[in-house]
Amino acid sequence: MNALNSIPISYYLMFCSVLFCIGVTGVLIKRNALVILMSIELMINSINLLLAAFSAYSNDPAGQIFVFFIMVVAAAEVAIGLAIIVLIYKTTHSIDIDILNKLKW
Amino acid sequence: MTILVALIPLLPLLGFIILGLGYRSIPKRVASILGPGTIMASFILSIIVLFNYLASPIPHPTFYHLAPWLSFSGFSVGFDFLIDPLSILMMLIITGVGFIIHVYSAGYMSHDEGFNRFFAYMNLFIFFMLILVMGANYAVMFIGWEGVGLCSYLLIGFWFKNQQFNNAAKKAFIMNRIGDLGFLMGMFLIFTTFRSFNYVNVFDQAKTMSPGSGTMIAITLLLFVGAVGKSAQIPLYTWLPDAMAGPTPVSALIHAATMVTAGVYMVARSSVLYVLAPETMDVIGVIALATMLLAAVIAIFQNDIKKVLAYSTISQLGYMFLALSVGAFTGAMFHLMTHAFFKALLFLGAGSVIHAMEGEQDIRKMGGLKNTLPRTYWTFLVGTLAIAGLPPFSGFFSKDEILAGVFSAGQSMWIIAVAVTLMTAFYMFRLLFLTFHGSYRGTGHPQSQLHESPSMMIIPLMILALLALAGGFLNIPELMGGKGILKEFLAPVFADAVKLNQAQHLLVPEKREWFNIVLVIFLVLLMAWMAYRKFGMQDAGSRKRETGNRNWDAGSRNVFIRWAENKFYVDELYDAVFVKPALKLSEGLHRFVEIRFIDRIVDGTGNTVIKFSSIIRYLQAGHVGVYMFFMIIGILLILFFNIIL
Amino acid sequence: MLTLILIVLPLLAAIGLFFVKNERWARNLALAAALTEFGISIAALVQFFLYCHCQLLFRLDWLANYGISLKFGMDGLSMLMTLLTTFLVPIIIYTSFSQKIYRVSSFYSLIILMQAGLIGVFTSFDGMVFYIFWELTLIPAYFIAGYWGGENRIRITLKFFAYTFSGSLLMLVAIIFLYSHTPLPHSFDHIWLYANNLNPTEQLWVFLAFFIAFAIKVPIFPFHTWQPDTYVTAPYSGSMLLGGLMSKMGLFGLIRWMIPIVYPVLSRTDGLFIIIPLIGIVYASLIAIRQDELKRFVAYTSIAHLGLIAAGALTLNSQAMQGAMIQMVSHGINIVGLFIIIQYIEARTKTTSISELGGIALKAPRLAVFFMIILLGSVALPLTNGFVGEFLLLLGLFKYYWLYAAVAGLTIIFSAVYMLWMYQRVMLGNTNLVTENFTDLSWREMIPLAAIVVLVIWIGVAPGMFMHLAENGVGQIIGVIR
Amino acid sequence: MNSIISLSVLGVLVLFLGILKKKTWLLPLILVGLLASLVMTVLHWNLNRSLFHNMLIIDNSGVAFSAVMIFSTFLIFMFAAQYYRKVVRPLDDIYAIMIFALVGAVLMSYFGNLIMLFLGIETLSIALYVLAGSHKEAITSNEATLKYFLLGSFLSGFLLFGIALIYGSSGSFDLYAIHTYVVEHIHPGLPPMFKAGLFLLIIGLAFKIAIAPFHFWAPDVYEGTPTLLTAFMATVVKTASVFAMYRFFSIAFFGIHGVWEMTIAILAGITIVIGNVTGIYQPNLKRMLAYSSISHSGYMMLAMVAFSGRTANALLFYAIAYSIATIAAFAILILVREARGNDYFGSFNGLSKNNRLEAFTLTVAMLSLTGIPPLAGFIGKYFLFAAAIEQGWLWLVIIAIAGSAVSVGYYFKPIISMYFREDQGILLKADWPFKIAILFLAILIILLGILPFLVSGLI
Repeated sequence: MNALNSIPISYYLMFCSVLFCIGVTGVLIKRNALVILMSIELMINSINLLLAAFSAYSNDPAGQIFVFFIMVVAAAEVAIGLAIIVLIYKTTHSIDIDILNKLKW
Repeated sequence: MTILVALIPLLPLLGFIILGLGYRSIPKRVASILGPGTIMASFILSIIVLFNYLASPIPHPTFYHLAPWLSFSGFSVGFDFLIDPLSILMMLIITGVGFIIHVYSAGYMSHDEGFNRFFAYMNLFIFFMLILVMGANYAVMFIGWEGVGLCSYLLIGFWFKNQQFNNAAKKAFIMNRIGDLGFLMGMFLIFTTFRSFNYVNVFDQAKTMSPGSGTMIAITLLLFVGAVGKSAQIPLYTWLPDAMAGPTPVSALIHAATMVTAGVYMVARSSVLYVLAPETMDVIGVIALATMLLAAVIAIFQNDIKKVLAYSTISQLGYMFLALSVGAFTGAMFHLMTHAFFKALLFLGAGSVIHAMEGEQDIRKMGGLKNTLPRTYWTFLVGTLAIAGLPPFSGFFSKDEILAGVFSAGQSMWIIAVAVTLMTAFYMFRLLFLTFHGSYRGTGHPQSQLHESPSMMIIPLMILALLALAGGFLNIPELMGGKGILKEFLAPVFADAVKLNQAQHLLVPEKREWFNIVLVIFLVLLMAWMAYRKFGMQDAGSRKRETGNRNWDAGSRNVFIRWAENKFYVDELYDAVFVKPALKLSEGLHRFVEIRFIDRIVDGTGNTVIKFSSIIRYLQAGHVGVYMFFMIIGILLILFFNIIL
Repeated sequence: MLTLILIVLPLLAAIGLFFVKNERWARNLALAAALTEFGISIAALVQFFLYCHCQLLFRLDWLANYGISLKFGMDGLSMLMTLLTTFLVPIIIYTSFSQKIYRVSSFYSLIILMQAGLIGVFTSFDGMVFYIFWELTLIPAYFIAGYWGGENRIRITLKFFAYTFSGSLLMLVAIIFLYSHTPLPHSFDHIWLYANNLNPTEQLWVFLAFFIAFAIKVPIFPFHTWQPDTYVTAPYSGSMLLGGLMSKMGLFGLIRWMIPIVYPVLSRTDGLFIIIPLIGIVYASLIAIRQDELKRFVAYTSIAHLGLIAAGALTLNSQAMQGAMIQMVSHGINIVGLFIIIQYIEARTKTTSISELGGIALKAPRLAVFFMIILLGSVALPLTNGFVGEFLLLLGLFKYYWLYAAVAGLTIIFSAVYMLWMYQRVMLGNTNLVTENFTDLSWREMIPLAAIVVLVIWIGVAPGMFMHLAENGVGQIIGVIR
Repeated sequence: MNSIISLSVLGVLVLFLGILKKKTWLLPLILVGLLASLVMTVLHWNLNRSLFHNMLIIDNSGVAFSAVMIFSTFLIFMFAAQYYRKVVRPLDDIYAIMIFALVGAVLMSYFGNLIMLFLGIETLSIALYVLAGSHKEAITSNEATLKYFLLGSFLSGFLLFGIALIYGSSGSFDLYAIHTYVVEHIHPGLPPMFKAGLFLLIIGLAFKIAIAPFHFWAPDVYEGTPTLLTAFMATVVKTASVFAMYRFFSIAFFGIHGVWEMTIAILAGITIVIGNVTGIYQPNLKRMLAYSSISHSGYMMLAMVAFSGRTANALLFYAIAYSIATIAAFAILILVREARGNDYFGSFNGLSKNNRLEAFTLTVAMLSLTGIPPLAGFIGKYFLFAAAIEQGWLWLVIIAIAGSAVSVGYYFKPIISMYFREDQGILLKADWPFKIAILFLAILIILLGILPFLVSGLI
């Protein structure tokens, strides 16, 4: 606990924000659906960490409980996501997101 | 009495309604009774009204309120009639002459299939004309004012198969409308100044106003614009000659005897206002002189029998306005009356000639008709002498009175007036001689086949001839030991005007007056003689050498004459200055302003949106990456503006 | 109560008609409904005169917490307009019988629906309810013009709808804005709206919003370009509804809703806004001269006439307003008459191009007479309905500023020019191939024209009753302004 | 609360029926179940209480909105039979997932705690990802689901980040707790971290509501998704998210309009412009409806911007008016697609000849969406405009009416095709419950326009 407290909260904030931004950048620059999925996971995990930190600092369990919720939901989301990607691969034999632009304008 | 007075205009209206509704079913015989009958009836009624007026111990104008018309709080105009000497005189002229002409028409139009329609229109015209003169306020006068315009339109275009006639009719109506706008504005100004349209109220208040005030001048000028349109003065006179397209009785009734004199009546009616605006009087004088001169000149060079009479009408109307401008209101009315007689007579005579010649109107193709149409000839001669102003015919007295008035007002005007008198004499005698003297130059039928018109037409001629002969005695000037019955009769109407009249008139010694009279008579006779020398003995052979008079043919060497024959190209001028530009403008506005500008702006807005849409939709590129990119930009912007700033 | 019946009856009739399958039934029912409506409006008129001109008021809360209430009533103006509507609609329906129409039931149910909307507009005394009915009339008009219309109707009617709808939206904003500036508790009741507390700039904006909305509807130059095309493409009944009644909605709004609310703008701008319709008068008259398509011709003439009415109303001068109200009635009657005649001509000659016609008067004297009388009405000859209104309008304008009257007075000359020339080319002259076997009017055809002509002359000769109604209407408005 | 339970149970039941291969019982059961839970929801009226330490707050606005959503779902299910006529396999999975999505939506309308909000949103979204792709063999469907999934999870990341930041600064997920924090810190001013959280939260919801510039998914996904489910997306999802946002502004962020109103206003303006202007160019009705729904979310933001006691009412009415009109439009769309294979405006030509009822319904729906009185859509718009003008957002209202004027350009396309263009002579075949449903919708639209006080006075 003390070890945790010895690091100021702002560090956590910085760190998580950086992680989050890395995730966002990954989503933006990658064209591969799987990689994008992973980047999104990265974003979510940075948030988890942030929440955990906050709850630790404010001695309030709610944050950490919320983290569990997020994990569950994220898992579900990933499951769906992978299913979708498989589906796409079946039809297009590729998981490049730019192939799919029938729907536009 | 009210009923009687109301009946005077209503009877002709009734006639119109009956003839109009049954214009197919009613047989001609009935129509030829009904048409003139109603007029006769209202003529008799008018006479009763006259005696009723004279009979009353102290003759006074009477005011009849028949029905409300436009009336609400603070504003009331009713169908009101005013019976005073002026309106009585006009009523008598209208119904009297009208009746005679109706009778004549019954003969003249007998072969026309539009017989009933014709009488319906004629009755309607009489109705409106009576409304015009009987009305007790300007609004009611305006009803008649526009109504007679309508009837003249209908009757000029009576033979509507012919588009030329229709054009003439349209021209007449539109030119009248131009005048009417002026009249309307005048009315509005009267209302805004005096808060009433009633003659009595208006004049009573006007009397208190100082002469020459701006409003007064404006009012009188605006009203006069109306008169100019209606009485065919410069610049709105060109419709009258074209109006001859109508049947000849129409020309006689509307375009000679009654309607065209409405302007004169209106000015005389508003004499109080006019004497309070000397400037306007001068304007009227100038226009009158110019008109009578121009018309007379043109008349000399016309070869259409009706056109000559038309221009002479214009110049005679000029006479009347001249009289008004010098304040000789009685003289104007007097001349109006006598002119009604002899001009109607002349037109009907011309009609009889045309009737005999089966529609031929070119006097160069006539001649020597006095043997074939003797009665027509004699009556026509009376008319000519009357208009030429030779004693003892009516024209002499009326013209003399006007000339006397003009002389006392100013020598220069007098000289022009006399000049016009002489021209009048000249072209009238030219007309007479070319038509009736010399030898027959007709192309259509040999002279032997020509026949005198039926008595149905001749009797009216004779009655009118009688009037033209005797009409003058109604108002023999004191100079000749007369009492001036008409003057006394009309005196109460013009009393105020005479009292208020500023223009100082120099006293003219009797000797001088006599001299003038004799001089004029002598010169007129001279003119007659000249005309006889020139046109009196044209024989058939001379048609080749000089059809009528060669040097007066179009394309002759003398520019002035060519211009005169072409009426100085005024019609062409108007056409070029007003008609054509208006049409061009209409085209241009529609094609360029309407379609290419206003509508294009409207459609443009719509098209711009669609264009914008066709561009903006490319934002929806279809690539997830792009969407994410835009969203991130959005997020960053929002955070930037809200957190950093 | 009668007022409510006047609105509800046609609504029900319209719904009922929609389901009538049999064509003949649909026709007769529609006519019957319209005539009943006319009868009721006469009853309303009687009641109006009997009971001290009380506004036959009906009031019912609708959205109480938003200050909207169904408030209907009749003052002189509403009465005049209602009578005009209930008089014209039967005529329009009757004349449409001779037309070839498919989907009869929908056609007539739309016409009756439109009537309901019109009466709602003319009798509502609540700003929002007024707006609702205002829009309600637009839908039937759009469908009538679009579904039964002529060539490239789709583009034209969509333009018509979008244009007028945009104008109305402006008005909507203006009304709501007014509402938020009414004394507490806010309300759309006309008295509240009259008693608004806008500052001068807000007044100007509200004025502009209203003015544009109404100017588009009337239409007033330069917002008129939708109108000629629409008149041409719409079926005759549609053109009659548009020209005879819908245009009056705009003027009505001008008089009932715009002037009493934002009249200070008019006095402040010192007649600036009167110039716009004045330009319109001259402009439209000039254009009308050279139009060859009869409906288009009528469209332009009506722009000119309506411009005069608008100009007169904007002078805030009692005579002019009185004239405006009378002239609204007269114009409605005359333009419908003209459209009926054009319809008859087209039915016989299959053309509405002036240059192809001629000499009809020879073949059809009856038609010629009716045409001439209605024509005289619209050139404002004394003793016809046109004159009464135009006279008062010009007088009012003259009082306001003589030059305006002079310019507006040009219509007296112009109307003579274009009307007579048109008449000459259509009716007079000799017949040609198109018109040589032109049959005269049958009695059935004469009935509506006769009704119209009777009114033309009645209003012209004895306008007493109409004057009285208009006076009452003017009283309401002037009362507010003073 | 009951409704949440009952709906969940219903979903499970549906799945069981699927296992038992009782295809024919499916829809009746669902409709009855939905009605039942609708009743249960309504029974919560005026019972204002919060459950599980403010995890769920049951108040009238929540009840009303969840009722609206359940009702919309009910209507959509009315058309399910017609839509899936040709499909032989039991559709229990799809129906069940729809119901679960509805549970998520209801959860969103009751949440009193950010955790509940998150759960609601995710339940809804994940279900929708599946539904969007439920047309497995159609590539457009695949594309739709992929786009929706990627963008959705991406944006929910931001939402979460926002939640985290708010939690970090306020130290709680509870709306009221956050409100107390806000009230304390309103002076001297909220810390940037909190503000950032607030806006990220708003953005997360804005994505679900499809507010520009977070609207890009809507047109593509709508077009690709099976029509029946598009209707669900366009109505239930939007309603739920809008209400969630409202709940934030009315409880957690109450009293700090100054912070967010201008942002929302600008977003609303952009949304209205983009939605309406782009809508004009669309060749087919489905995509056009997508843009229409975008523009309408813009209009709803008007009510947010002009936040007042009446906002909930205005939003509720607008949501209802919009939902029923949109559902009606989609219903006709289903028919036309079935009969003519596509939904380009051309395939509506002459519809009014043989299918008067269908044509009439679609016309009413379109007019209502345009905002023509006396239809529900107009009243809804009026409430929004009135609120906005009273709060002095004149420029925004001007943009809004300009948008409405433009919207005539596309809402009238189907009307013109159905009435003014010549017939193609194809007859639409609809079974009687379908006909009754659309007639009911048309009448409802008109009725709400004439008697708006039925709804407008509720909350």
